[in-house]
Amino acid sequence: MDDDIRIGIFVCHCGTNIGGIVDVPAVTEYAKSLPHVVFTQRNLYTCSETGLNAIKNGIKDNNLNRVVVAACTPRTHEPLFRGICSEMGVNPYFFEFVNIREQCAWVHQKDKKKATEKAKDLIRMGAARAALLEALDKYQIDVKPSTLIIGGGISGMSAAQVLANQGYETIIIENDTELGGQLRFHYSLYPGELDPQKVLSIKDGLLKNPKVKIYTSSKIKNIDGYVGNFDITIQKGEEEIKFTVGTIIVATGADVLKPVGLYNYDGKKVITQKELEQLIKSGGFNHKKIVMIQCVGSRNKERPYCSSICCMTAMKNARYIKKKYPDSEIVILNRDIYTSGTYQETYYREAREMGIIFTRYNKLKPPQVGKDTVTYYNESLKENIELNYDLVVLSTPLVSYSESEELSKMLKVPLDEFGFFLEAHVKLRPVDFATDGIFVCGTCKWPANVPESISQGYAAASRVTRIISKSSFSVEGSTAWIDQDKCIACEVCLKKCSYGAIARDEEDRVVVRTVLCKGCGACSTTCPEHAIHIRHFTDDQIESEITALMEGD
Amino acid sequence: MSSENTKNVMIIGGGIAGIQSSLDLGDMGFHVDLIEQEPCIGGRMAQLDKTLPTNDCSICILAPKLSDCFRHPNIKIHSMTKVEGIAKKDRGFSVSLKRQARFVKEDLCINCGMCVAKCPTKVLDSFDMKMRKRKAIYLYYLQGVPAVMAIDKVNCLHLKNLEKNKNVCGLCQQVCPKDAIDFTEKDTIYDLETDAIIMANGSNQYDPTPLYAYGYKKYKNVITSLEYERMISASGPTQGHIKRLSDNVHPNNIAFIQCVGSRDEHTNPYCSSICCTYSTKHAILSREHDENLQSYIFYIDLRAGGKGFQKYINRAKNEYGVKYIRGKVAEIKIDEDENPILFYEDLDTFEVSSKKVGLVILACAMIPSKGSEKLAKTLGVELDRFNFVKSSIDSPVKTNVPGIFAAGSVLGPMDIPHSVINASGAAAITAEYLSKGEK
Amino acid sequence: MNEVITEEKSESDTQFEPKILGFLCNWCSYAGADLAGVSRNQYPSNIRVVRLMCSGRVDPVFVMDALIKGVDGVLILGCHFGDCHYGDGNYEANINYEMLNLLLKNVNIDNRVEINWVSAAEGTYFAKIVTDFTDKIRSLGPSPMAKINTPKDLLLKMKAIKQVVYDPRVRKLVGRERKITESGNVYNEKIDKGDFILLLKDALNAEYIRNQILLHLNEEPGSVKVVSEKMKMDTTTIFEHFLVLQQRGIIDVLEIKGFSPIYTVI
Amino acid sequence: MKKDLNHKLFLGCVIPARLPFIESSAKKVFENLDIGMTNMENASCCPDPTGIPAVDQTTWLTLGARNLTLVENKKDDIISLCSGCVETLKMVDHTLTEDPAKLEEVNKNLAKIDRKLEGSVSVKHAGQLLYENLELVKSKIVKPLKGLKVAVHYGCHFLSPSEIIKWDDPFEPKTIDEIVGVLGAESLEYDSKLQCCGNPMLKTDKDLAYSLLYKKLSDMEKAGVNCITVVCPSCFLQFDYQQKAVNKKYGTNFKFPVLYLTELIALALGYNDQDLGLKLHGIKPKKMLQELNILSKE
Amino acid sequence: MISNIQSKGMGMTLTIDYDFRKQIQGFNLSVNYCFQCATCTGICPVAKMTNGEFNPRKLIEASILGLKDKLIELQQPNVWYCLTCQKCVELCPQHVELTEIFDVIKNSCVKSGKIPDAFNSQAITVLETGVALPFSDAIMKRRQKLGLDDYKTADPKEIQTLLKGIGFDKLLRFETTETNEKKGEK
Repeated sequence: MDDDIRIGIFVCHCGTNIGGIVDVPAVTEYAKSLPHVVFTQRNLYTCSETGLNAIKNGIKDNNLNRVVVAACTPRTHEPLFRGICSEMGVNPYFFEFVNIREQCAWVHQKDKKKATEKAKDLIRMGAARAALLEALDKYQIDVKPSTLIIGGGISGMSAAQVLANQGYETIIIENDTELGGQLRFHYSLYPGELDPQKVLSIKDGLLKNPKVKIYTSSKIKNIDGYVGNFDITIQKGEEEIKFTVGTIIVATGADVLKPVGLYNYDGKKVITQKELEQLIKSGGFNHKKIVMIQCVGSRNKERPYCSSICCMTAMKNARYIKKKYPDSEIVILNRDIYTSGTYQETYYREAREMGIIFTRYNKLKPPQVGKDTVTYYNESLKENIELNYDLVVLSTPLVSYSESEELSKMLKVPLDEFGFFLEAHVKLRPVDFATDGIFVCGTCKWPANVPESISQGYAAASRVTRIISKSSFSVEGSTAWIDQDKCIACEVCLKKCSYGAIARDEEDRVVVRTVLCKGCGACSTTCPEHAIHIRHFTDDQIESEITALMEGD
Repeated sequence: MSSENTKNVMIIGGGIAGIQSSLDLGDMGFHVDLIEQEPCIGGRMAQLDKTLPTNDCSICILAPKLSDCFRHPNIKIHSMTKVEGIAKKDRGFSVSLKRQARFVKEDLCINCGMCVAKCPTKVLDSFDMKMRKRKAIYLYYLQGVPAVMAIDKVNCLHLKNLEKNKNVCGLCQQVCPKDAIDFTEKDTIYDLETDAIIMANGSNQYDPTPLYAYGYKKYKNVITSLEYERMISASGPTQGHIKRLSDNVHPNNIAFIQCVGSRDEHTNPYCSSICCTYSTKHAILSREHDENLQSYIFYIDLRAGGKGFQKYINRAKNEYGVKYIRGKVAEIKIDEDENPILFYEDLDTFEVSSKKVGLVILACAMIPSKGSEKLAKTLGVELDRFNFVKSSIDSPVKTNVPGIFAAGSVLGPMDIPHSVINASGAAAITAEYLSKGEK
Repeated sequence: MNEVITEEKSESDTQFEPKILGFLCNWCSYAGADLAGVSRNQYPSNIRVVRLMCSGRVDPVFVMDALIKGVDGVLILGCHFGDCHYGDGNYEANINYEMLNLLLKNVNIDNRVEINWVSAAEGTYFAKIVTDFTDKIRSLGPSPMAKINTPKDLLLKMKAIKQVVYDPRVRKLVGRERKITESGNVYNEKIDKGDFILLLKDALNAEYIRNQILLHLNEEPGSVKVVSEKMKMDTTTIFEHFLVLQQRGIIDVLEIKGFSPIYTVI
Repeated sequence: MKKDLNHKLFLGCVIPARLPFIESSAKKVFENLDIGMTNMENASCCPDPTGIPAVDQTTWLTLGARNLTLVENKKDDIISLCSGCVETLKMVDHTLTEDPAKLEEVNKNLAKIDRKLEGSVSVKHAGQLLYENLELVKSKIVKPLKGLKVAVHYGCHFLSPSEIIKWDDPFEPKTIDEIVGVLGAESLEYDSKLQCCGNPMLKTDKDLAYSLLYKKLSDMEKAGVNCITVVCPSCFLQFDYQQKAVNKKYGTNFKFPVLYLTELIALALGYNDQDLGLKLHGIKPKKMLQELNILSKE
Repeated sequence: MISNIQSKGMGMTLTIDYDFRKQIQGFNLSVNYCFQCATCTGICPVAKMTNGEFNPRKLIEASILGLKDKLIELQQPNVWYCLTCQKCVELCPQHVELTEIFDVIKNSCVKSGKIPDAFNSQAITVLETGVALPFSDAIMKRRQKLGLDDYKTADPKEIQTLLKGIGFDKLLRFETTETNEKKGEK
């Protein structure tokens, strides 16, 4: 297409919606007078088949290379008109939308004259911008149909299972000697007293599956690249292994807090729920008077969060003991009982029915664990009560692994203040990172129980499949690019980008990884050297609208 | 698998869960039929003002997903449609659907609203919890998708009289610039072949009327949390102004009562999971509407296990002056100005006291949606004792029927993140199920 | 203030119609504006909207450009904090606005630029914001920049400000400092910027003076004394800035007239 | 209800031995409606659900069970004018049918007096029986109680525990109000309508019993009633005889006549104060009823 | 009134009496279901009148923990203040049968000689006459006036055999004089 600019402007009546307020004929007439405008037309409904054909013919007959439609909001109809343009061989980014319905006719119904004036201004601005538009292409990158799953706990394994069964190459890396994660330490799972081995059995499926590669006792050494092509280096013992994957799932799990220095914790007479489980598992349990303390090291200043699984765990163990030794006396000291959900509340009621005592202590006057008695301030009576015990069990929260820090740096994804991984959006993108191609599931994100961890694993798998089920990954055309002649590599923009789209390349230049860029423009706005340009929203294009605005009357 | 996938998945319910499953599967290349009984998709989330714990505007984050769904080449939205029956095929199912007549041609309507302006019949708007009137021809909600009108035949003058062979009104038809109104349209029943099904037909709010001690419906200033949600929504019936329904006066203090119809053997024994935090949200937003407004939240156990929830509650206490009172309100009475008076024991002070407030919000339990028992029966899906879809710990989104999966609050009370998570989860499991035997 | 407006409204046909420029982000405020349309919320027709993907794209240079060209008011609208489609573009917009606001105070134009947050659900609120802003600008009267004969020194000052917001040093400062001062995350906790603002103030003030000096010297080489008189400031302050500019190698001594050196821009 | 059962009237202690006029009004009403009703002889104390189980639950169960043995189940049902008796008998019946072990234990004791309880017995409050025959009552009204503004006091044991009593709603009761309405009188809402009259508290703390009663009386006054209707002799005693005590303690001047439900009905059916012995009441209703022309002035 | 009882034994450290707890559970298991939501206290007319000095919720918590001293010896809260109006039972979201549980506590009070006079004398009348209110001659006359046929109540002997068989009489105090001394002890 030759580079002299030929703009066609189509003004929509939208029945009387626009036509009833804005003097469309006058506006169309005015549009003719604008620079580069070679063709104007008004349609009853530009979005109707007739309207669309009118645009096609307009383009054909006047070989237009810029199309401006003045009608409703681009938020609903832009894709439609862009489609028509590319159909006619006009680059979709040569299309400009002017909103004279939602933001003109409909909101200035009382003053037709002014509404018409405004419509003219808006079209003038649109035309000016159209003249400066550049042709852009949706950027395509090849995607390796494979996934690296960091962490072989239940969440990671669930993700792996789904992906591998669909025939995608799946690599699991686990720094422990075997798969299974925390689940290995449980003797049963609430609410059904289900055997963890049954859940862990998916492991066998993975070991057999030819699509799955498992590296145990291994660590991530380095991660580079971007969605579709991540270059991974891992360390297994002495040897270094390198490979490339299309996507990454972070499933490194969480640790149970060791309550060192709390409530005379000694690992013998005063132990954690996790230790109790192992004690029961090993058959070494024989106690009669058990006192459990909830919220040990959580919901306090240091860790102002509820670990959400401790209450159920405590109940599971208490119920097990009570069933096995009906004459045992179990008291669970708590601040609030967290049994949120359907079966959970029933589980709690049954536990009370069995005779397990739940009683509330005061956060400010925590229980005193003595040699063989626990004294606590009963919140429901406001009196001190003394309990004999031969075992105290502390319910401690899940806490993030310190290794997460290092990993988050390698992946360039954020952690929250407690060291848990921070997803792209708490609600609508719960297992995504802002960075394309990297996902997160399980307790490395936040404390979760087994079913939650599993569904998060599935969810991550789903998000991965979206990408690797296609041979290529296409990216929005309007992105940022850095003018290397101007760039002084001050890296201000690096911190600005929420998507890790700006980085240093092999020649140590600061560049935009177009694949990751979402074109928001935050980097450009603060680039000291004005070296960053935003395609489709360039400084010139925006300033041209301002200039055009002032050229009126 | 390639992006040209020949498999079909039917997703029942166009709430956030159904939408998420649709988008994921659509992107994987499956053809998705999204079944929604209302005129627009969006579900409960569309009714919400803000979402917690970030307090970001619900419709702002939902709307893009709505149009993604609408525009997606692999997703077909069947609005105003319900599942009637199902037959097992050797591979997959044949589902018979009933599409309720819309009387507006979806492909023609441009949502210009001229018909609404002319329509003479006003009807209580169920989307706005019946706190505002809409017309008999209406857009389900302003940002709704598909963005086309619908006529409810129960209230439309023309349609009502048509049966009596009288020809009245029909104004909408006269003013419609696109001739989109079609009074002759009939309910249609059609079959659809599909390889797998995801149940995402969501949940309802418990109706607290039987709890006489709280006087819902008897007292105008005792309302439910969903009603309040609409009230504080900028696009809601009061443009986001907090008003007492008795006298439209702005209250100075509000009480939020937890566990209404939940953790209660008389009604629903289970914990509804989301109330402690959404009431906290309500209290915070109330304070943002009016910095002098005092909120009280009455609770039994404070349950904030989700990400950032505990901090959210701490913020409510410290920055928004929300008062949390441990103790379940026993009964509510009113004074001559219809101010609710709450009777309770404050478990921190042991005061057996009464508190007069301007407005009471009942944090009502999440219960299975109306149709869900019938639907489950039709599909042969097993429900738990509370009539939520029964799932197991080790396969959280599977039902007892192979090829039928579930997502969102149809599985039990859950918040948006959990719905989205197991919606994506269900999508993955469905994809896995459909790929079996291929490789 | 309200009374003023109503008085103005009374003789509405002859009243001044300001030109107002609006920068709207695509995801919240533009959607809010659309909702205002769908719900037929009426508001004054003075505003002309430039749609951007994110309010974070609003470069202060654009705003200065518009003001110098004679726009009577500029309205920047983004998502509420926490709502930003891109995470925190609206924080960027806000900090840039604050910088701009500080500078414009020097010429009493600050009240012609406003930033605000509108969600996709706030059609009515959008209409209200636009109405209020339009009335405010109307009550302020036409922008001095819009007049045919804009006062020369004002024009120079405005150009100086445009150069300040264009200046790499300032942009670096604004660009860097925020991340440092910001403790916020997606859970949108408030960010305490107090100290940073003080820091910024000084920097901006200095650069503002220096850029004025440059513009004066651009017109004609001059001595510290002459420039100080033009700028109605004491010679010692001006002299310090001359030195800084000289160190930066932007200006240098052209000649010595009598005892005072005459500087010029290199 | 099972039509074929013969009604055995369980009088209990308070009514026959303290408030015979209630008994007579009830019998007149049943007669007038010709609902067959015979006294249940050889009955002991029900026993009082507020007093005896507090001392010893087994005794309460056993003695209650003995009373149940006095009727033939499936042929008779027990009607009582006393909410306390109804509650006791229903609860004993319920407990023993639910819990065979307890039944066995009870029967072991009953054996000592050659009695045995087998099978469940139907127990019903007279108020319930009359509500079920409301149409019949309506048809017999000769003297609508126009102008009578009634404070209905349901009392606790008439409603609760609802899961065993299985009658009216404990927080939204309506049956008695409906009866009152049918009689042509008006039932007025008042704040503490569902609160206990305080009678059982007399045993523990008189002052508290009075303050409970005081609360109710002042709420009734606020509502502007001119009489009180009850369905339980204990409540009757509390309202009719303790009003003076309350006046004495609080310096108030309450003078609300108290009419037992059957007395109210009897009036509507045309009986006069002589027939009903209204002068035996603590607070005499006669004057008030005459002013309203419900009783003719002689 | 109750306040002076309240003041006793504050600030001491209590211990759980598991046997007493079992005893209560034995009579009525529903005590276990309580999760201390305080609905009972909120609806209790006596709690309202005494601003919580009588507090059904505390009674249940104490029962769960089997705090015998508190319930029986100190009687705080004083269980005898329950009206048995059952409002709490109606509302309790966990179906705790408070009134019956309180009866169990009262029974234990009686067993340890702590029976209020009014209850004691009522019980004695029932034991001796079979009814709570014996017929006086005056009443007989009134009944005749009202045309009521005389009404035959149970044979007292039969009732005594029955109740003594259960050991009801053992629980009662027949000389009211020693009452006060008994209170003094313990």
